[in-house]
Amino acid sequence: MYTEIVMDHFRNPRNAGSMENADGIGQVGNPKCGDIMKIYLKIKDDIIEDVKFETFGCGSAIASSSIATELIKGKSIHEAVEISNKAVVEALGGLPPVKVHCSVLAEQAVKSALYDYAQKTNKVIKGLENYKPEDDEIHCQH
Amino acid sequence: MYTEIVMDHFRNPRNAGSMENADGIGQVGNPKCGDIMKIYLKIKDDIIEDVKFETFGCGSAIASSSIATELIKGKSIHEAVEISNKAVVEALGGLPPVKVHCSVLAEQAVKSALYDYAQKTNKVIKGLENYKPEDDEIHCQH
Amino acid sequence: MSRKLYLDNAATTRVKKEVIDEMRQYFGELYGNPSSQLYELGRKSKEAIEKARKTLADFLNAEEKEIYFTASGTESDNWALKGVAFANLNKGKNHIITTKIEHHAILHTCEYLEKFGIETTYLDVDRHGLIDLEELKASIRPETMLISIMFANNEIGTIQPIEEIGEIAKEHGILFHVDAVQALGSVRIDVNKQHIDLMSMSAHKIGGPKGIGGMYIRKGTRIDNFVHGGGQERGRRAGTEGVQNIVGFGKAVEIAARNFDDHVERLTVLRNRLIEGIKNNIPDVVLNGHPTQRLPNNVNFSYKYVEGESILLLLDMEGISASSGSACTSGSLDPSHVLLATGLDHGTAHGSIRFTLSEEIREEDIDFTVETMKKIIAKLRAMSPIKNDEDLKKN
Amino acid sequence: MSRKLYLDNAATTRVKKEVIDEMRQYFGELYGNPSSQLYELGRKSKEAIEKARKTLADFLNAEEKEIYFTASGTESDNWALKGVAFANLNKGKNHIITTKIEHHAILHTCEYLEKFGIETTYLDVDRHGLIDLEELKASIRPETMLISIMFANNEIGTIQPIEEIGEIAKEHGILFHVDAVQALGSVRIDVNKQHIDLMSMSAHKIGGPKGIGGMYIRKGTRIDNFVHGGGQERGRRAGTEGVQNIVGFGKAVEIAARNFDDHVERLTVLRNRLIEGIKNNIPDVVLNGHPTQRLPNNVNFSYKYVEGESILLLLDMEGISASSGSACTSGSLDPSHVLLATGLDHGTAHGSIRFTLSEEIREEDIDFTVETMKKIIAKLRAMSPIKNDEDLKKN
Ligand SMILES: Cc1ncc(COP(=O)(O)O)c(C=O)c1O
Ligand SMILES: Cc1ncc(COP(=O)(O)O)c(C=O)c1O
Repeated sequence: MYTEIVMDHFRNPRNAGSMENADGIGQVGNPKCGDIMKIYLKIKDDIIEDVKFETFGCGSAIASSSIATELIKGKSIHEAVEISNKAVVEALGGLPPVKVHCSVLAEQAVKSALYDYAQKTNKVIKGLENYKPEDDEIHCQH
Repeated sequence: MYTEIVMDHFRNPRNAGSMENADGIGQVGNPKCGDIMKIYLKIKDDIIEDVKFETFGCGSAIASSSIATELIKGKSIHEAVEISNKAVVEALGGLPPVKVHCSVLAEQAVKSALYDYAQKTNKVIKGLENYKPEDDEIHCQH
Repeated sequence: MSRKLYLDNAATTRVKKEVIDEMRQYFGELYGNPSSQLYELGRKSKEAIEKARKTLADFLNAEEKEIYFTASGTESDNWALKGVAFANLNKGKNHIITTKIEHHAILHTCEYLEKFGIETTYLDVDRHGLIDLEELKASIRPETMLISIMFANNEIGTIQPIEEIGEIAKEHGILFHVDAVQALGSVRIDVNKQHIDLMSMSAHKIGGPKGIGGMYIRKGTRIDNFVHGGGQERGRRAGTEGVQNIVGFGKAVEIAARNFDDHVERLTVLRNRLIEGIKNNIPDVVLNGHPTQRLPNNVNFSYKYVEGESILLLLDMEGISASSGSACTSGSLDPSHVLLATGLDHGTAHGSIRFTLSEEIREEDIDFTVETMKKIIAKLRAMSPIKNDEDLKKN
Repeated sequence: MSRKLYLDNAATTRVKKEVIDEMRQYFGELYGNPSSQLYELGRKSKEAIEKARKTLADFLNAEEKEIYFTASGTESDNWALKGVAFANLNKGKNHIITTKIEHHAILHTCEYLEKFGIETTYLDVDRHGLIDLEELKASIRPETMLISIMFANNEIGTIQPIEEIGEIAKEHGILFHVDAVQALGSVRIDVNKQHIDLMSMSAHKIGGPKGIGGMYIRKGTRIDNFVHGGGQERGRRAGTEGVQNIVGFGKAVEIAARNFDDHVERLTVLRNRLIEGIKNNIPDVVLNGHPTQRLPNNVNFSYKYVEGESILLLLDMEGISASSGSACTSGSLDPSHVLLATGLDHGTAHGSIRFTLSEEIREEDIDFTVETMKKIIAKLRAMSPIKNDEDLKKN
């Protein structure tokens, strides 16, 4: 059902946990849908120095969060905002169709954290000008 | 499906064949229904000295004919007319429900042959006064 | 009566050894529910089903997602008719066209559908069991939603011109269902070339296990589900899958595909030998079905002046298993509706025997069968009150 | 991860060795079609079916002619609902009463029947999954033709007061159908004492093969056939019988009948040990289903702040197979309709795991399961953004 990469990230999630004094925090999803992702960013000179995630969700939700943190760690915020859910799916070697929404959630969790950082620091991140956190809530596909 | 007695009479039918110069001949059934029985009687002093049958029909039709000829052979015509389909079924050790009509046919074939004898000889056989061969045709149960 | 000769392979077939071997582990170690995708045991079962599905799809030139597993050819027939009828309920489409010689799974379903306002036209067949394409065309109405015609008949083996029928259905935008239960493995089936939209199959007729059927549904076909419930078969046919049976079905089809040409050739030779043998050795017989457009394993004769059940019983004593009429109705007193539809009189129809061969049969078995039949028919005719065709036609 | 622990016996069970042994010859030598009564091979198959039928009848205190074989519990459920509904079509009876926690075989069939003008009332259940008999009585209408209530629930194991429900149905002259797929072999069933008119069963839940179901129909019950065709099952359910599967079903029931008391006692002890173990070792858990009126092998807990699929995947890595929600809907993203009906919030429902035990399980397996769950839940909770019930209730 899941690729080896998904299972590896699920078994040994990278960057799991919370972070004190994060520069940006984003949370998307809700318990009703069965998926919540929270991303913590530590940013210095527009570079993501550290990242943590907490996820309530299925195996692919955890794996998507884990790989997303790896994809953005060390990148600039401008690079990070470009990470799409497709990139997450590719990096995982694919996701079953019913689980693709997990990768969307991961993309949005990152954007949400970057948005939080932009708000707090009054920065403009290209690609986030029109971002509204509420829009991001994907509706439960039930 | 069939009892051992039925199978025995089917395998080795008694009194099968036709008869020249029979004193009474009866035929009942029709090809449409898949059953025809023809009984030939040789009668002397009201005693059935010899009997033959010809049957087109299933295993139980042949067995019913065979056992019916045994039941009446050597009997007087007054005894023979009393042979009911129940007697045939009993003598066979039973018949499957869908095959009971074969025993009815056997009873009627005997009656029909006796009637033919009575007609030819102007005799009255008690139990056959109101017998009309046509009535006897049991309708196909299809 | 040393060797047993099973000549009733249209009723059912011996499960092939390879099939049993393949099924075995799905009884034993691999017993997972294919719906349980989150552990290996469940996934293994699912994989096994999908492998079988692919085997069937490849054999029929279909796509995998067009193949569904059911519990029998009968269920597939029910699904096709009821599914299409109910999908069209109250939509002005309430007419089905079928034939007088279909299996009861079709005929009794059509009868049942009358209570839902569905009307059925039953096409006649000629002496050989073939429908008339002109009659088919003439019976099409604006309300016609479905044409359901069997590929090959189970009693007399006649093979219909399926591709031509499919073209007519397609031209008129009418769905075309084919009962291919007897044809599978013996006739080339290509659902695209033959314009088939729905097709019924059954494993136990081709060396597979009993109680498992197949259904082809062309993608995009509007058809209601027949069995509702869980999400099995992509949500189209509910009920925990008989995994081991599906595996067996797949294997049986794999073998059929592998041996197709050989099988047809070998059986055709045997069949013709039996037909010739009976014709040349027993007087007053009538071959039922088409002389050439017939299943490679089907031999059906009427033996005048005698009745079928007696023949079967005597055959059984000689170790030969055969059938009079269709298996499903043996035990019934009615003469076969198929034989009557070909124009046989009742009396003659009552004296019909079907032999259906398998690859286990050898030439000497055929000759033994002919010899045995010769004796049996002579014995029964000697005690029959019917001596000629005039007697036969009475009533 | 040496030993594999299969704790998903409500999804399906390992086929018992005795069952496989009994089935074997019906694949091999005894492959006759039970409809072929005129030769021995056919009669042997028929006898085997009738033997199985008697075993089921005896176990349920029913008569043999009240037992029918189908392809699955799902087919039996479909037959019961559609058969009764269609038998009453246009007769002023168009109402069914069932519950919110039935299997999808019932719920989706009721939904489908809407297009035929059938209305269904879905009874609520309480926190423990029990229906309210007063609500049942209040929902009866003059048009009510059928009450369909499951004996025991497949997810949470709750056992309904079937006898009382049967009495209510009887008093009102309404047919009573019971889905006993999960109850068979674990709860005493007496169709007369419990006033059951129709009942669904499935072999693969009790150590029998997959793809074979059973149906009890009280004699005299007005119900349409569901699968039309040949004369099998006394003309009530068409399709060549899966003889080998029926034989296996019969054997599984024979074993269940023989071991009944032992089985229930042994499993109840194990079940309680697992329930206590989880309660005492893992914080923030909720037992789903009834504390005592529950299947002897069912343990269902919600583990707050974590999600079920992740738990299952981690369990699988430790060699433990279990289920979140019902097998049929795993793979779906919806939380279980059963858990929601008992009043759980969505978030908590998402974190539910069902363990269903078998006789293969030993006490140390239970303890291993508790230990494993303790570690898994701790690991997942450590990376969960939900920390308390307030978080859980958002949205
Ligand atoms: C309560 C209940 N009813 C019906 C079914 C369906 O039975 P089957 O798996 O034989 O289709 C199941 C099993 O999934 C069940 O648990
Ligand atoms: C032409 C035809 N259709 C349908 C069926 C029914 O298939 P099954 O035996 O799988 O129910 C049969 C076999 O009896 C058949 O010969």
